[in-house]
Amino acid sequence: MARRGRFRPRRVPSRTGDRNVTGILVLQSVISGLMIGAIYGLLGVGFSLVWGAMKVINIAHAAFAVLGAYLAYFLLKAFGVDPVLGFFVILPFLFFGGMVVYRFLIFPVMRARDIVVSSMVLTFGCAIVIENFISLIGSPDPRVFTTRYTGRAFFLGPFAFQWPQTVGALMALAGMAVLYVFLKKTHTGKALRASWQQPEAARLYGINLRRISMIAFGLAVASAGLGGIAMGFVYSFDPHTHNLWLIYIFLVVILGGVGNVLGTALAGLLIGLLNGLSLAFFPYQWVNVITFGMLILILLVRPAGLFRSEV
Amino acid sequence: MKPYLKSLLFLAVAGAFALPWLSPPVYFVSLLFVVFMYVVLAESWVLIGGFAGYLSFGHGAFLGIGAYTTALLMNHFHLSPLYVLVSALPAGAAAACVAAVIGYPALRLRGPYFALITLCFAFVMELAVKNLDFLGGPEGLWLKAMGIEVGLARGIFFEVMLVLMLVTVLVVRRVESSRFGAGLKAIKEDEEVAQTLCVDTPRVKLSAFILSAFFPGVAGGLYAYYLSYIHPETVFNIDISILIVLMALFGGGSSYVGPIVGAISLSLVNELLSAFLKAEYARVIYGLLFVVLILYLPDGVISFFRGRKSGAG
Amino acid sequence: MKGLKATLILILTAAMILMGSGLSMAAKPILIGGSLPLTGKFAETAKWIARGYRYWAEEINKKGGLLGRPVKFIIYDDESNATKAVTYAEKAITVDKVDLLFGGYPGTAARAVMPVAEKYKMVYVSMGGHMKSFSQGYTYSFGGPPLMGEWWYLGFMDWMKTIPKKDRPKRAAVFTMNNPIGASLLDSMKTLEKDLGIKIVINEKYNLPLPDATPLIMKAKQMKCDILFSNGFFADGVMTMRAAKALNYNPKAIVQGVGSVIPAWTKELGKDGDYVFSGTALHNKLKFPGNKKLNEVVKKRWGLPAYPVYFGFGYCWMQTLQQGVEGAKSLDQTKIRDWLKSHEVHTIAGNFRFDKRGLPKPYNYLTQVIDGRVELIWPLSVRTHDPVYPKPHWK
Amino acid sequence: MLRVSDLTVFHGHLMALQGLSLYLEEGEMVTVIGSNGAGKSTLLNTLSGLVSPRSGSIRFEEREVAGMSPEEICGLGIVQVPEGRKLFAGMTVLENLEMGAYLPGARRRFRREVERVFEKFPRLKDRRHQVAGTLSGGEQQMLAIARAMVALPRILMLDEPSLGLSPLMAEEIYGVIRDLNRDGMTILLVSQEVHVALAMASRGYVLENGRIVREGEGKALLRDPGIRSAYLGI
Repeated sequence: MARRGRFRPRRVPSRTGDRNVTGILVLQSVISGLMIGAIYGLLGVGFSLVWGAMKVINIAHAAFAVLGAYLAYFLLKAFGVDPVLGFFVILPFLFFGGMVVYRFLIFPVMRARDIVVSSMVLTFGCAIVIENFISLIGSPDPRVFTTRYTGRAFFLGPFAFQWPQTVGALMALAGMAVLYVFLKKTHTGKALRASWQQPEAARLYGINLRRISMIAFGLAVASAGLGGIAMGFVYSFDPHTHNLWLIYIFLVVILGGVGNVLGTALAGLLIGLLNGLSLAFFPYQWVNVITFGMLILILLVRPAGLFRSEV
Repeated sequence: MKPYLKSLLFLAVAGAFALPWLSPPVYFVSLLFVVFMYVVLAESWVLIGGFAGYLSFGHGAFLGIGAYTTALLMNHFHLSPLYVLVSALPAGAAAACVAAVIGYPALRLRGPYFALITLCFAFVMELAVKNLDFLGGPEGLWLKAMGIEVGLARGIFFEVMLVLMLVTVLVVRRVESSRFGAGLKAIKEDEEVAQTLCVDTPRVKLSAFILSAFFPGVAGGLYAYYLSYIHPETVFNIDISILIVLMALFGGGSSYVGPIVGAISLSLVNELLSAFLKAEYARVIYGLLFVVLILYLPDGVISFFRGRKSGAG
Repeated sequence: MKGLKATLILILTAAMILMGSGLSMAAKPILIGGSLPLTGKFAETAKWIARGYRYWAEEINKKGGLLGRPVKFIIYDDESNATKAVTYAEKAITVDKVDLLFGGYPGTAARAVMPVAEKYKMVYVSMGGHMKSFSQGYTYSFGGPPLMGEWWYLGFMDWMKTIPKKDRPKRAAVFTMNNPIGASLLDSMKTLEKDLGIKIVINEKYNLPLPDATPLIMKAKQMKCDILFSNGFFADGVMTMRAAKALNYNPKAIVQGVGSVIPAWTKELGKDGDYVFSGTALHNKLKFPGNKKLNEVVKKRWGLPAYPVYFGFGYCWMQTLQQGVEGAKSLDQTKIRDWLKSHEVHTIAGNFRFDKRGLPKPYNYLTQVIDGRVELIWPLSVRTHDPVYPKPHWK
Repeated sequence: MLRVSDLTVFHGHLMALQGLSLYLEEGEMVTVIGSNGAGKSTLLNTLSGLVSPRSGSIRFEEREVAGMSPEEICGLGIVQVPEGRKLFAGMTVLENLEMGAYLPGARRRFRREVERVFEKFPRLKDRRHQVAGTLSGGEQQMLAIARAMVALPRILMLDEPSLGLSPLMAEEIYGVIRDLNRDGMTILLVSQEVHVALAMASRGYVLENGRIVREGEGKALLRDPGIRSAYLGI
């Protein structure tokens, strides 16, 4: 009890008599930190895509993620569909939903003097609507995914890999890989990159910016849904949760360089790593302070994010 | 300004000053106290966020710093609560000092990076205060209750907040038309060009940032007494920071009128919606309001009054 | 800019008139007002409290009302925001001129409203959450029953004393959320070392949201802690449980703070949520009159097997207030207060006598989740199920 | 082949082109010269559909193209090499070419076309996996032209192709343009380099403040004393 509230460096307990204990603990923290970081990365990639391609800051991105998690939850509860499979069911809904949102809400705002600012206010409104819509249709109760593999883990040496986290991280990695391949290898993906590097030239060669942006937005929403499901494997969620996720998304994206998919993914991992390391070395109550403090330092040293903003 | 408008405005201000003494339900006094506080916050924010284009997402933290400074001063020196009127000034000064420390390095960052660093700053402040027991830690701080009747106390603080609001508005208005303001706007347009035009950009930005932290600090001092119990989750809440930005942008962030319109209209609309609709419906409509506003007036409410058509760029 | 100011002033005046007049019409029923976090972070708890309030009103109106007058609730949504909670409390008091103020949730909002209630001299029966707010010298605030962090584990500690020393856990891992409720839960941990001889090996606080529970559990496992205190809410509690299961960490007992008493715990976690100990200040299986009927009502309306704890809290606070009013035979707040401080009230949570601070004698029940149901374990007189101890290993 | 008549274009409240008329026959190389701000780029952007005209008509082989989207116009074969090249700087040479052949028609013939283009610009072939932003100025201009070539142009419009290039490099680019014309490509060349442009082109138009002030055969315009004094400083 004496320790309550006082800041003291953590001592390695002598009773256990095993020096490796802390080493394992550090690595364990880093492993699970990295897995969670991968999910932040995926959430960030979609956000980054929209920001880079159309200068829209989509505050509702995390709300779409929560929506995805809820849809998957509904499928799981009502039909016993595993959330991983459930994603493929809801993917078209999210994709087309995103396209509709772009066409009727985002596109008309493109005429604003300051798209960044106007889109922020607009999507903030969207986020509130989505949050309370979920709350109305469902209820504000917190939810978690419960599948056959929740609360199970496999061990590699002394390190535990919780299945839900692992599945979430794998989903995130797969999602990021798909997005990366889409942008780098497919015709439409290349057109998307072209249109955000040189919108005018892109139009000259027949690229329809509105259609391309619509697809990009649909993809971003779909990836948010996937990220939301992955988050649902790690954290419980309620309609309000998106506020919190958004802050992490914001961090990851800016750290990784806006529009830089690879950078965003790496930044996600980095934040996971920072989190894991500080969990291992400092009192838990200081973890977030230290993570955010380190981010401030990183930003001050590298004022334009860690990675070059390229596409 | 047309003369009849001028007199109308004068009447409104005079009416506001008289309000607490016409024995209205105290709720109105309290509600307007909070609304005025938001006007102060959004108005100060415009100095750096609107004029200079540096979107600060951590401005709520200065409110918290002010609130905690006052609470600590009052509790430590056992001052009579009426001294809060004096102690609010150190609160503003404390916020300004923190702004100087944070702003010096942070203002080297541009665009989203500045937004992020201020967001992180607000976050760290909330968590750090929660973790430090000498600041009350997770328990928060209680302020000694006023020895006077509630209505009277609310009335006094209302008047002070009203004065603070007027001062803030006048200062921001003055800045807008000054050389200083022109420098800020030049920075927003193009910082490199501003530099070549002999604007000492680092100094101008920092001064604006410090000034924009001072008023929220003072407001925080008053706010602490309004609540009489403060907690990091209440006064350092990141939602306040975001609400400030939205209020300013909702009204239109590039002039001193925007935040007044934004803060007042958003607060009152929210209040009205909650009064007449079921909770979630009220929130849904509140959200739709932002969507519809931006669809029809992409540049904020004041663009409607100015009749300015957007899309020139 | 020109027409703007005039428009603004118009809107302002219109808003004032609307807000002022719209809601304070009929004076006949007894008005009970205040705010609850119906949206936002704490929405899920508040929803059940509001249902408890409304059901109480329904019941009493059927019986002919309070002091012969029907009762009516005015519940504002404070959006889980303490500032709004304060404004709405004042709105209820000064605009709606409510006859009675109802209690709110959660910790920080209730803490901010308590001074308001005191200033306006309105009796305020709420959960409080922690001793600190009851030691500020407020005379109109009551915890009837309170949800006191400091008392939360009283039942557990008492029961643990009945376990032979050799069977008791030896080493405790304590993880506590860093907020008012966490801090007051932590307060009660003193008893562990002093009275029970359980050594606290790990004592960590964390800020919500908990980023990751894996390292916590890993550490507890490696340091061979055989009892785990997870002093948190639902979200972090779930993560901790899941990590404990995944890492196959098998302490003799897991004690969870506030999260495990809400319905979502058993509903969402299923089997994984079993055997967790916690406390409560009221329970749907207590023998005090009224509980049975409430359970039936909740079963019929919302299809739950028994009433959720926050439904009970809402109902119970109103019971306390009702008895105060009926005892004082008046709506005079000071009379109600004085009556409550000098008489015993009878509620679904038990019979209370309030002390100077507005609190009953320290008490709390020990609960354990067994087969997806929250069962009462201690005191023996209310036991509904034998405790499962030590906790069976994870399957 | 292309007949522009009475074209009027506004930028906001400013009139950028007024009552402009010109025509282009198949296989011709026509140049539009004029000083900075005369409206040359506006003209090309209007023809490309980026800017829509207030009034007037643009007929391409008996079809009205004024008011069509850039996508449709590009599909018809009116292709522009924009001023300042506007390459997709973060993408490789090959990807830039793929984007030139974005539309389905061009895409189907991409393989064959890209071989032809590489034959013409062997240097691009060597660097096809290099990121466009890292090419030299001359190579970038070649890539810009190549990117337009794979879009299957029937009229190739070039906006200041020699901008920012060394004289030697500029000469090489003009050589390429002459070759293209000789192979039968219809070319509309917009340039401030009046001498070179007029010498190359079969016909020329002089644009001043949004109006055509003179037109005629390239050689004839070169000899025109007014033009000589205004644009050639002689």
